[in-house]
Amino acid sequence: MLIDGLSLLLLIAGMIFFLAGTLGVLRFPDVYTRLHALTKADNVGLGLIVAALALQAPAWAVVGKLILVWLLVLVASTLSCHLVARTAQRRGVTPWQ
Amino acid sequence: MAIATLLGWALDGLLMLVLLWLAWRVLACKGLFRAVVLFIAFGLVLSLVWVRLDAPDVALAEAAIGAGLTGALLLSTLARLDALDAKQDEDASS
Amino acid sequence: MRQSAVYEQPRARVMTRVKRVLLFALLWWLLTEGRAEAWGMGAVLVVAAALLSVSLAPPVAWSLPGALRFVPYFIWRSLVGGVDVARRALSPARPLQPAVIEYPLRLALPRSRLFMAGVISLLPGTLCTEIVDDKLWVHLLDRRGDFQRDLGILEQKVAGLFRDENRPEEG
Amino acid sequence: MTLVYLGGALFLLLTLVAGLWRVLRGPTAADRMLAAQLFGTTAVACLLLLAEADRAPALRDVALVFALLAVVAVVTFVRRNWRAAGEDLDAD
Repeated sequence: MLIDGLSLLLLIAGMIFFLAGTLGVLRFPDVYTRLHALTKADNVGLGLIVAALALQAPAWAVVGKLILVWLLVLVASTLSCHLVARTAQRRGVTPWQ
Repeated sequence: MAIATLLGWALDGLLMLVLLWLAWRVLACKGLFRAVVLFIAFGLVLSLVWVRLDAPDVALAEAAIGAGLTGALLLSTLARLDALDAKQDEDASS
Repeated sequence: MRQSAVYEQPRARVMTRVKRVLLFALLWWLLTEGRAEAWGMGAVLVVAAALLSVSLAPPVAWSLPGALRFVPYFIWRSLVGGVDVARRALSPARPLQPAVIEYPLRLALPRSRLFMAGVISLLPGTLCTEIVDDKLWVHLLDRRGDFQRDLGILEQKVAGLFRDENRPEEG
Repeated sequence: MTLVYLGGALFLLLTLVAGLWRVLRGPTAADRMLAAQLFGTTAVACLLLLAEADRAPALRDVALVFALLAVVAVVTFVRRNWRAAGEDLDAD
């Protein structure tokens, strides 16, 4: 019961971060600030969802697999973030002031 | 249990609408690059549709081929096409 | 994996392979979610992948105490970063004061530099856009704040993690 | 808990749909590529939730493949398209 409550809390927190990430991507003024919102908020959101699911996981291997998925997304999105930012800079997209 | 069914229907209905809308946009939108990105999104949503149809194996194939590799191949093709266009323009002007 | 300098010695070579096999066995265990019947196939694949990986990705020097110091710092700071950016995205006023700064790198190894460039994007208010020679170009979400100091702390932790030769001075 | 997972998946799908607006609006090619990255992360979270809701562990494998391939398109974009892609799209 306690664990269910904690999972629920973590899930809701994760959803809020995903919402914030998407809102940031829609509202922020240029590609760099959007990357900030996307990378940071979504990774924290996914981390919280992974934590919530790990609490409910039937076996330790499943916990490990969830963490593995999170780590892969972490690596993939930091890499994408850096590459997209670099591309934008080299293409001469000036940062919004 | 009734709420779960309802939520399932909402999810499936939304997936279906988004899939159809994306398919239409991919075919109808102007810029080719935009179409490619929409196509990647289309592959992602289609993969989720396969998941909802209880076909995780097909979803896996769709994720790998549709969203991953085909997107990358289309981006490469687009780059080649643009380079070719630029070269032809040069040839024509000289 | 620590003794990359003495990698040629036969004992170190055996140890490298044993460690890789254990690592890939762990990965297989996670991928199959602990199913026992998968180990027949798994044993062959794990050994093959481990041996192949040694030539594809030679062992990298890292330090366990460095990792133990880095991981909690990283988790805490990325959480702070998420909360910070979420607050800005959700607030109606959308408070942003972006700026671009240059940060002179003291790290020597290419892998620790690249690692740092990636990690920067997950920490509060910073985003690495380009590595030019010995400088990082960092895009800031909000120019208020002592980012040179924050990045210095991060650099120190990264140096500790990868046992980078060119360690910055303490303090 | 199944209800929560399904509700969460629905919510994530809605944020994904909202993100499509960024693909359509651009304005630069980098903005569109960034939206593709957003879809990848959201889809992974969605799949993990559905894996619990449907009691289908195979979906975690799909999520893993998504996580692995999310970066392929972006790397292709950077290596091949960064000059060409913007020409037709930064304009409109």
